[in-house]
Amino acid sequence: MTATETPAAARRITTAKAMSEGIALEMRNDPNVFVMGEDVGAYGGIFGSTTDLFDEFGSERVIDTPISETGFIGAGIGAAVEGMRPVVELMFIDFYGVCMDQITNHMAKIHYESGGNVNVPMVLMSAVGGGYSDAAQHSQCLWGTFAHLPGIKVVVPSNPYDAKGLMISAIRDDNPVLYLFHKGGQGLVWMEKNPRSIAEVPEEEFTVPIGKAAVAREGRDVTIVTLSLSVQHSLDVAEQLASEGINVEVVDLRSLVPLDTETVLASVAKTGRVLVVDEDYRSFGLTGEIAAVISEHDPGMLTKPFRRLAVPDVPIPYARPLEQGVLPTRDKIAAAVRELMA
Amino acid sequence: MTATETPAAARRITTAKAMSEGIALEMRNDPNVFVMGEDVGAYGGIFGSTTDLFDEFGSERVIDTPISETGFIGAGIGAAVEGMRPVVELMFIDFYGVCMDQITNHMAKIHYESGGNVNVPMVLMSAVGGGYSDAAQHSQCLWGTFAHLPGIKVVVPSNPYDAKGLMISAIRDDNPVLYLFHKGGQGLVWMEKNPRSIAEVPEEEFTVPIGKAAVAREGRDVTIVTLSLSVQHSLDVAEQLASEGINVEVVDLRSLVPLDTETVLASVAKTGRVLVVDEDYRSFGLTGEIAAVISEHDPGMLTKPFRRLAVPDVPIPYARPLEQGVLPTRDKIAAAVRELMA
Amino acid sequence: MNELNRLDLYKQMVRIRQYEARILQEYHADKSPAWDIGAGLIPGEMHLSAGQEPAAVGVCAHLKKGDAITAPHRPHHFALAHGVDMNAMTAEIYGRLTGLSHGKGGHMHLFDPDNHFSCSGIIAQGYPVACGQAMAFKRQGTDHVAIAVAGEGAANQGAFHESLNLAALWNLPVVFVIEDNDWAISVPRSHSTANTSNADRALGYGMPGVRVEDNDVEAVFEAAGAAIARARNGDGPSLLEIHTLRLWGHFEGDAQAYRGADLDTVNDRDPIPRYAATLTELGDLTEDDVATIAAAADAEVDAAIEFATSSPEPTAADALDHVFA
Amino acid sequence: MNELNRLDLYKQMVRIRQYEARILQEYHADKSPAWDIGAGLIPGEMHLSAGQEPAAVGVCAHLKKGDAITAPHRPHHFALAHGVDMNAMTAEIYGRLTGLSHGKGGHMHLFDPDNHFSCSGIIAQGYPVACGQAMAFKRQGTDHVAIAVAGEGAANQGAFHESLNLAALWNLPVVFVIEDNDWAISVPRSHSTANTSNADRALGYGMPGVRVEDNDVEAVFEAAGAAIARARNGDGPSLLEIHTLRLWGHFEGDAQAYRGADLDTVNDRDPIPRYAATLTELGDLTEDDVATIAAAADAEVDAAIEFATSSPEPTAADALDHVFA
Ligand SMILES: Cc1ncc(C[n+]2csc(CCOP(=O)(O)OP(=O)(O)O)c2C)c(N)n1
Ligand SMILES: Cc1ncc(C[n+]2csc(CCOP(=O)(O)OP(=O)(O)O)c2C)c(N)n1
Ligand SMILES: [Mg+2]
Ligand SMILES: [Mg+2]
Repeated sequence: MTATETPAAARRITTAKAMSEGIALEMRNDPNVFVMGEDVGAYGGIFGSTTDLFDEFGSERVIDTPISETGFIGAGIGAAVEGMRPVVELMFIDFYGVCMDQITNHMAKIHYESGGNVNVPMVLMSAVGGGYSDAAQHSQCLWGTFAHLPGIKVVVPSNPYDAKGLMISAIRDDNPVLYLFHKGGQGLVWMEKNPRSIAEVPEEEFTVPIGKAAVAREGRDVTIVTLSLSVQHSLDVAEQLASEGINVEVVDLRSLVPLDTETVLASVAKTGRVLVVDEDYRSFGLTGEIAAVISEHDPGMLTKPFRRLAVPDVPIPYARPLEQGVLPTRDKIAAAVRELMA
Repeated sequence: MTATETPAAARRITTAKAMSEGIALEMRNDPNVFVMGEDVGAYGGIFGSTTDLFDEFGSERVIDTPISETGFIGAGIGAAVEGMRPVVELMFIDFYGVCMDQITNHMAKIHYESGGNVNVPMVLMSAVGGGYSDAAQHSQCLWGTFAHLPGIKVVVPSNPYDAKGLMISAIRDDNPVLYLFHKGGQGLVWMEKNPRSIAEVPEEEFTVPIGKAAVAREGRDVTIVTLSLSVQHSLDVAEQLASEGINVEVVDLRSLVPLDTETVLASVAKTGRVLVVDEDYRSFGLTGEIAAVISEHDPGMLTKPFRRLAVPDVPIPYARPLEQGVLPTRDKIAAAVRELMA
Repeated sequence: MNELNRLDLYKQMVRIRQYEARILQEYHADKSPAWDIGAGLIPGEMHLSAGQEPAAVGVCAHLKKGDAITAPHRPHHFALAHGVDMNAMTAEIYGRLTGLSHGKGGHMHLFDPDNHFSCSGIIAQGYPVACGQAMAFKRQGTDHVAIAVAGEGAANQGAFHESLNLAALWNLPVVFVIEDNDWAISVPRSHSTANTSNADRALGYGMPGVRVEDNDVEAVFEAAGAAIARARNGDGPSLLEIHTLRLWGHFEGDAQAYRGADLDTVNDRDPIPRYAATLTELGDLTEDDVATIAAAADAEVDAAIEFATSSPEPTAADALDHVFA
Repeated sequence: MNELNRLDLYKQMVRIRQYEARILQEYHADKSPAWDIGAGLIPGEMHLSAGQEPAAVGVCAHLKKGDAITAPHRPHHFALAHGVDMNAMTAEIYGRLTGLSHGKGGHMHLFDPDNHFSCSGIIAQGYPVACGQAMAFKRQGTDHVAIAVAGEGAANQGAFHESLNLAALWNLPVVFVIEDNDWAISVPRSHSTANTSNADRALGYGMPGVRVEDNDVEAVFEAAGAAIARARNGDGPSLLEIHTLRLWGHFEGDAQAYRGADLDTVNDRDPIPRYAATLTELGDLTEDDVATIAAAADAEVDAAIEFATSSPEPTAADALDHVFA
């Protein structure tokens, strides 16, 4: 055997690196792509989403901004309207309140309000999630908030492969795409590491379609519908429960808008039992939407009452026992599945 | 019979007047109550919510603000923290995006973040809803957005009596209360009038409890769960369908946070058929929450699939046929009920 | 004065005024006896620009194809002065399929990508968008400029501040235009703004700021010319505050009871007869010209209304299109 | 200089520094070998104020019980200088039941209603809240003042602008303090701010603005005294920008690779040894005093850490309390 016939050692990278690699590929492909946000330059993004981009593309295409989210997200919109394809970072999704008007009344609505004549091909990426004691203003997921509002695609990768493929799809999409990445799933050296945050990812370009859920693990007893870091936790729990003879199917939504209701319904049709695991707030959000999708299709599909595990309707507290008390941890996921099986 | 024995002609007032009457009573009771917002002074509030207050209380207690929603809502919070009880108006709920951080990260969270040591006794009132061609940035309801976020009570009156009673309750509440009133239900002379927007309301103080739904009409065949102006429409439809032999129960939620799940479940237990009518966007909102409440209680309660009628996930369009096409009109409510009964 | 063509300025102002006057009439025509905001052929809010023509006309006289404008809730004068097609704009206001947005947008959401014109009903939020258009123009190596328009009330909104800082920091080809018509709905400038000239605020960003007093179209023309040339030459943004006049209510139906004595002199301050008098004095305009110009404008407006009212309406099903590209 | 007590200023600065130094040590102690943000007795983000003591100490020297402060994500120096109880604050940072918020808030959410002290992790959003506190003080007929603190990065946020306008318009007893430490995380002031002094921005609101250079506690004391007196006397708000120093990383764990040469001179610019030298020269301080003062501070800090670490932790069920009053 010659050396070239030996498969190269599989290349494993973190989710953070996968994101920035997706951006870099599109920046090389298309001069209209540029990156803008706080600390996206030399720093590489507080959560690593722009790692190495500044070195390759320089300050003209990887632009550090003032702390003016309304200003620079609005500027992203204006640039997109004129044919650029900006990738803009909002450092934490928790900060949406200082710039929500640009996001929801402009980024999301211009295409519709213009009767389809103006496109806003822009990616807004933002870090979500808790688990490291960053308290009430820096730990939220809030994807339910954005999925409720029309005009924005919302994608939420759970692993390095999807992170890269969804990023490339998002940049190429002619619509505004909100790309939400979980800090705890980035594979950062300075956070608790989940082995699923580092994985094999092809070096070349590839896309993951927006609007298509993935069955992350097949099973026949109970369906967990979930997304983002909770997919990693749910897979851990599924492995653990397999030894108890409980066969869990894990559906990774990957995208909330559009929502792949077919994959959800097919899984629930098979198992008859559903648990929605959501790190966002419990009420008026994702868990309810899944309940509606099922029960407007056929409430009789459910052989057991609908179950949801989400952040109870409280702000995220700081102290570890408090925060762990409200997050959908592996223990709580396992307990909820066991109850569904009882 | 003497004149005093003749019952006075029942006093009928508009929802707008009922709101401002509630505020006036509390302003007379409590010097800490004051009103602040754009055009709440001499103008009396764009939708009449502060009618006559300026004349009675003057510019020191009824304060016109600059167009600085973050500034003056934040100022309301600061004043509330120091023991005042501000009633602040955000002219249209659609403008939340320029001040959402103060609302959700401050007004809503300070009490919790302080471990219960700081109260924010403040009312934030805002106009919602469409139906008069005010297009995508001035016609939304968005109550689902706020109900999703912990720390704010959310009340939504549908008639003059509740408007006054909930206003007084909201001002007296030690928590932040978001008070959402539908423009089309205010009884304004310059909008399409629904006779239910003018009604008998006692002159004196009274309260309507926050967190308690009302069965606005009893029925046994089908439950309409709804709120705000859609209650008026649903009652109209219920009257119309009664002649077809369909007996509709209408549940007026009145408050989304806290949500009175008991009243909803009791009604659905009785009818087995539910239609949620919601002028907010369809997905990831109120309709889903009601589905979840029912199906986590017992999906078997539903003898027919869950039904929802809401704004499909599109921005509100301008032209009348387009807007009427997306709003939950009487015709669409009636059609949905008939289908549920088929 | 550079390239000044007084008659063109006058004609454009008259054209805009005749348009607004006609919309005023049509708006109310089928809302009698009482104003019902949702009724009639033109439903919804209606913010007309009568009295503010000097701002739009003086600024837009310096713009060329490819330059951008973001306008606020009161957009007609800038739209017309910037070359937005009157027919398509009118059809949009009437909610017709032939409208700029096929009836989806309405009068606060006029989008004409061909002329890089847009507007928004949210106060001051066009400012950041204009910065982004200017970023694109610069990156694309063009000499185009973006004009961001808002009222004096809007200058107290956070987006104003963030945009001025960004534009100055990044040396963007933007001109920020503030139309100071003394009122933000019922709130007078003195109750909204801590200082008397927003030109002073420009200094806080190291940016030139000019305030044009007296609603004088030629003064606007001159000041805007300098600011736009500066932006086009790559020398960065400026702020231009124009003291103008809200001749009518904030929106149609506004009784303006709050306005007090200010209302008594409003007609005396109308900039159009005043400019006509100036031009007549200069010998640039005769009484016949005045009539001819008005008639031409009326004819164009008539045609636009005719175009709009004879155009088909959208149907409910159309509402579901164009959420995503 | 009015009421100036140099030794008090020095002691307070040392007290804060010893506190921050100890938190730094404790924060990292159980996060080795590598920094894991969520691990250890003090988890989460940690923004320490070393180098910025002159700002807090110079300002707070003029405050009395009942005056309010809203601080940002970097709050410890202002909290301590304003009289927030060190034990309860430390217990909060350790997430204990005895903490200011029983562990719900954490280091960016210190609430001490008794001292009218609060903070927020969202940039510039304490500014409007301080305006509201000032409104209340005025309405209640007191002479209390509200101090709104934020960094130079925050001065480009919309809330800054809206607050300054409101405060000036309504003549509120607020002093806006900007701590200019040259950096907003990795972004230098030159890349965030179009002009060199935020004092200039104050002019745009008709408000006095002062910039204090060189991180000099006595200069801060003087300027703050004037601004606070002005507010207390009913003469309205002011802006005070203090050029200060971020001695350490933006948050702990920040390697500061972006900081370049600025980092080389950082220790030379430490305001505490510098002020010690000044006082020594003036004969106000001996070497013994330096040691005694440091020891007293250490003892207080030790006790606070001991109080915190020996306090009980909350349990999961506690998380559900205090959503509503
Ligand atoms: C963020 C926001 N706040 C409030 C409003 C409601 N509103 C519409 S126009 C207006 C007054 C605007 O005044 P100004 O900026 O001076 O413009 P003018 O109407 O005088 O042209 C207000 C308060 C809005 N559209 N957006
Ligand atoms: C609205 C908002 N945007 C961004 C952040 C993230 N962030 C936290 S601190 C910081 C830098 C603040 O810089 P500055 O105001 O100068 O204060 P310093 O940290 O230097 O004390 C940023 C960008 C935030 N907390 N809130
Ligand atoms: Mg105005
Ligand atoms: Mg700083």
